[in-house]
Amino acid sequence: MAVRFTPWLIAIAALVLGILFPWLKTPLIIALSYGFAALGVSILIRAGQVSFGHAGFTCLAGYAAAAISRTWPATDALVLLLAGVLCGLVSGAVVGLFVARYRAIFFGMLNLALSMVLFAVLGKFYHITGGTDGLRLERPPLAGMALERAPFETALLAIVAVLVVVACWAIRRFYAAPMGQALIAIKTNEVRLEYLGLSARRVFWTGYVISATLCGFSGAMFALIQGLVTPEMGYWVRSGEFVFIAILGGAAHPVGAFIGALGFETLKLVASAVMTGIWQLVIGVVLLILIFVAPNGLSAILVRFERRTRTV
Amino acid sequence: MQSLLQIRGLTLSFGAVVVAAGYDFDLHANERLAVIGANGAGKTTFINMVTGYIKPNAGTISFDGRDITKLNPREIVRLGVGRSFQLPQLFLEQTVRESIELSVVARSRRLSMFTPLAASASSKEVDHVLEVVGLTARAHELCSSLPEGHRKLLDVAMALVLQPKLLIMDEPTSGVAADEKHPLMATIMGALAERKVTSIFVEHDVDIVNKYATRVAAWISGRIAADGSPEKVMNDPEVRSVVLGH
Amino acid sequence: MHGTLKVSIAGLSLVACLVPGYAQQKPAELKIAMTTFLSGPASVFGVPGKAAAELAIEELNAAGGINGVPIKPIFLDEGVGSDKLLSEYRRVVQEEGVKVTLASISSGNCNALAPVAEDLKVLNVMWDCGTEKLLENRRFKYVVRSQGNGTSEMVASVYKLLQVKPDFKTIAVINQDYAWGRDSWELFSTTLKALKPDVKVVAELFPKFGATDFSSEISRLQALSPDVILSTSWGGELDTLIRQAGQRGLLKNGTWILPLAESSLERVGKVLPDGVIVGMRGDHYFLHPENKDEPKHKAFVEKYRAKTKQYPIYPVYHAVAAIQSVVDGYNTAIKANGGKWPTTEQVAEAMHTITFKGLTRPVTMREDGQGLEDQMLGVTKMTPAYPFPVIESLTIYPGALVTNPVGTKSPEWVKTLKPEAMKDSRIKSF
Amino acid sequence: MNSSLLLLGLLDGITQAAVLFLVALGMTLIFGVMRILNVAHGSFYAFGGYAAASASVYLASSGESLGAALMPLLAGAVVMGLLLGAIIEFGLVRRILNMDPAMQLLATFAVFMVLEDLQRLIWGVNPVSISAAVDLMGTVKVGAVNYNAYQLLLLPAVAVVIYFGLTLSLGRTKFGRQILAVTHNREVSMAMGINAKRVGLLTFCIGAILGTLGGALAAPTTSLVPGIGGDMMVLSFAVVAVAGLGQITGTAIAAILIGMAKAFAVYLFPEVEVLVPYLIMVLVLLWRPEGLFAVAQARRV
Repeated sequence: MAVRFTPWLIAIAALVLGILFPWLKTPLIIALSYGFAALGVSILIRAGQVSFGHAGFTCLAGYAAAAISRTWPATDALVLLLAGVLCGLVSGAVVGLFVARYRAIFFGMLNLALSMVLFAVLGKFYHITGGTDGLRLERPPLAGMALERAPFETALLAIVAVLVVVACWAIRRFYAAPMGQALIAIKTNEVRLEYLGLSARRVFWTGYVISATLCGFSGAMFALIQGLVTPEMGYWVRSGEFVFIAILGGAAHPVGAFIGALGFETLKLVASAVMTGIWQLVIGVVLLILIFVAPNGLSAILVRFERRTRTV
Repeated sequence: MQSLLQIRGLTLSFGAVVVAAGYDFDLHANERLAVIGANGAGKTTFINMVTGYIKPNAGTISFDGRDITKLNPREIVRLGVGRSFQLPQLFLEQTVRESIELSVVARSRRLSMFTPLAASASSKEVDHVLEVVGLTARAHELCSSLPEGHRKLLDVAMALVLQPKLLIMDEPTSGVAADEKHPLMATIMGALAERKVTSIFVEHDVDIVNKYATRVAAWISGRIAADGSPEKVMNDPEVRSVVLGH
Repeated sequence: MHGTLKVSIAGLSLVACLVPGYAQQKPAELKIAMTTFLSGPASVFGVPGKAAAELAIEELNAAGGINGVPIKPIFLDEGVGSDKLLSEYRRVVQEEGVKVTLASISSGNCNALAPVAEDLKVLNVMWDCGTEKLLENRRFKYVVRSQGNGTSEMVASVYKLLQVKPDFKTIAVINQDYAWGRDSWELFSTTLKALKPDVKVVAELFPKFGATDFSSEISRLQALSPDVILSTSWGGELDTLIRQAGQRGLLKNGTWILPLAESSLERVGKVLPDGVIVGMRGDHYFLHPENKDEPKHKAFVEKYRAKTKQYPIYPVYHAVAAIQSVVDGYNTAIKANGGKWPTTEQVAEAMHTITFKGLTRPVTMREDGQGLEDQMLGVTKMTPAYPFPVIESLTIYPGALVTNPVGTKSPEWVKTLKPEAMKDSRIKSF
Repeated sequence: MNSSLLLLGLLDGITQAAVLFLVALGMTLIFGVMRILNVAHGSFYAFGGYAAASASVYLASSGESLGAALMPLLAGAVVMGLLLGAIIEFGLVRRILNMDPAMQLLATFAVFMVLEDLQRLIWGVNPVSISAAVDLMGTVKVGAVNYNAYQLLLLPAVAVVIYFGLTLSLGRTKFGRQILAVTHNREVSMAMGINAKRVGLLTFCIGAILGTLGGALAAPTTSLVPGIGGDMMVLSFAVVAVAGLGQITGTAIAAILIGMAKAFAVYLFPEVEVLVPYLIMVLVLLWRPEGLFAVAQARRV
């Protein structure tokens, strides 16, 4: 049961915290938007593949949202979010065609390379992309209403919170469905998958598109709350952070990504508050410990707990 | 009558090693062919070529009157050729039942992204298959936890579920305890008979060959040295000396 | 019934109107957040800025702060990248109740933070960044700049270049690839075209922001050997560029013009040959021909040297000026508010009217929030007095003369410049 | 201008390729033997650079003679390389050899994060530069262009020496053959009685030293700032990927290729310079996933 309710728990907790301590809204939204990207990454981890380039998709979506709202300043925030999602979907579908053949390190490398190309392109061509300074986007209207900062943040927080629950439910279904199961099979035995008459490449492509789509949403949401997109969004270290979050949370259950994201952001806040300037060090150490102590992540613990309670 | 599997001038060599010396070969429906031969004689390579895992240097393979020489395993499987492996190829992180269910779903080739796996495969069929191969008790264990014998069974079962016209089994009884070999073959052959599936199986155990094969082909260093009824082949002098080592 | 309702509504609205007026008690302290580079190549630039701010604030608080209210500074590192900086900025304003911010050094960060400041209704003084676009493209209520902008600096630079080297055929530029590097070059080149149309641009190089190796660029510049080489780079990158160019003798061919190099002189020392045109983004120089012996200035230079073992560079002057502007802004607002502590809104309003004096010539704030800062440039000369080049044959260009009028866009305005402008009597050479 | 442009691009390319090669070589060597892609390898470069800088401050009291300027670079690199290599291999790498690649990547990524901040803590955030060696060696004039003798002659020379030194010792020495054996097949070589642990440790240290050496040699030509580790990581990564993991000669060629491409970009389309290495990487990976000089193996069934 534990797992079933965690998404709700997270959503409600986020809302309550955000309303009690308004300054927490921004970090919460950022954390949860990271969660969506990490969820995308963890889908691929279930297929045994690690991408060190998925920040590229969040970055692309972020820039898409920014570009749109700069060209049509009246564009609604919801439309921008949708645009981000579509951007992730389409770019994922296209890139997926190329990378779905690759596995293991080659897959990781190719994704990293592609994201770095994007990173470099965005950093250059200053007159189009704003170069390393990135693009600003003024706060857009939301659902037709022009909102002040505070209500705008609250609204975004609400949207993210709801979508956390939705995403967890939907991806859970996906994991349980044949396609999701076939995805796991890619990790253990592609040959057999082919000998069942199934195209491992197609299965993996599907997973890739879904993961990119989630990243797309993450990027657009990040752009909205930040009001600024920079190439940093797509730097390989950011991709690494997504992988870290995915592992921290664990791929056993979609909610893991969000647990991981919250853990990551908290860690970051605490580390940068308590021991200024060395949050990376702290996170690195935590990650190392994790790899040996809980390689399957936090959600795995939840799931195990759930299994036990079920069997008892 | 037109043969189910027709092979002409099949040639393949890895550098100096000849694994297929341009042989012809025909298999007819409802035959149960046992393939014998020493290790490295080219038996597995033969299967790999027929199922599209390796492409021959020359020659043609046609199945059911269709040229499959250039097709990949997936396409060949879809035409009705099932295959089981010398080293069982299983989904180690999934349960026995899930593996079967996935195979059942694979037959339709439509992978839903939303309806649960269990709901997408008819549980009646899955139960039946588990019944037939005697894995019902272990249905909810992870494949990685199965003993070799059961792995072999599951490996065959997953191929069988696809309802192939031809099932090729690469040493179904190797690595299986001696006293389990016969029951294992009995189960498999029973299942095959039930569906009237033509079959090829690579086998070293002479008794099993004599008991289950309607026809035997002996591979010697990349060519088919003898082909025919079990008696004939088993008494072929070359086969006796080279393959059976008498 | 109706009546009372009407009355109560009226009452409420009345209260509502009055609230800002006197709801403001004097706070125990005034929190000021300053964004500056504490890490990365630019920190050679941001750290002095911080030191200066600390000094100025110490002095101020020792003298009783702003009408009895001490200032508590909070420093944010621009080196962490603009999106992390943005989060930090929001945090200190929303969580720690910062009322005034000084942001930033990097034009990129100014662009990013200014709208946020306007959003959060916090007074933001752009204390060091050069981008002129911000205040031209949008009228801000809470955002002002206590110093000159790219336009004034680049126009002055072109004037100085044409004064020192009136006839040259070719020019090449090597700038940092971000807002300042790009915009400053656009301004410089358009100004140059307006005043000297026959000049040919032979190379435009924009190595990435934070680059540490310019060897290929240097080879190319040597191959082209232009008459003039411009770089508006600054901080650690400028040091690296100068050092690497020096190692390969590039500084000796052609005239170099480095409008921000005053801030690098002490660090690069002898590497920089005589005859390089350098600027200081304003008239900020510890050897300022008019102010160098002024007690306030002298005393500060002493204190600063005692604290940092370095001579003050222009970010130091900008930091002091920015804080001075805030002080004057508050005092003016307090006067206007009848001695009561003003709202941020009132201070922001005042900030658009004041004239304040930092350590060098005074700066006048315009209604668009842009400060009119005089620009000074000179030419390097090695003297026995210092282990690094000093700047001689200085010229001061009045801010009013080299800044585009309110409501005009810089790129258009500089096109209209005429060579006569360089003969203006208000320009003072030493 | 074109013929001279070609020459200049060539020379610039070489100066860039030398360092790139050293760092990438370390990365590819480690992968060859331990099958681990060390994400923290870029940090070796950074630490090498800083160590060299510190060493030259402490050791070279008088940077008058060239030796006095070069020695600290070497010393700093070797000491730092051994230190990092030994600690990381012993403390982490040998314990994750049997984990799945995802975890391995992540583990080294964690190391990268830790090192990034350690570097900040130890050497601060202000740019560090030591140009003694470059100044002492003076310049070489090629056409209108002055090159630093240090960059144009010394660095490539070192790279060439190391390349031949390594390839020869791999073929000729006992330890070299052991490395090759482990690279070729860990299990078998262990069965043959090779102490894979020891080979692993030594290889990792050598790889680390190559990384730190790259940094140390680059130090006099650039200025050291936070973040160079991360950038060098992707760059050497690109080289290794283009060459094919574990390919020594390939790495040399790839390094030159990328170095040249970057240099020519500066002359022809300066805008795309930073893009070039990644573009090459992507194209090569799409065209030949295993890289230009590696061969793919199929799974046995």
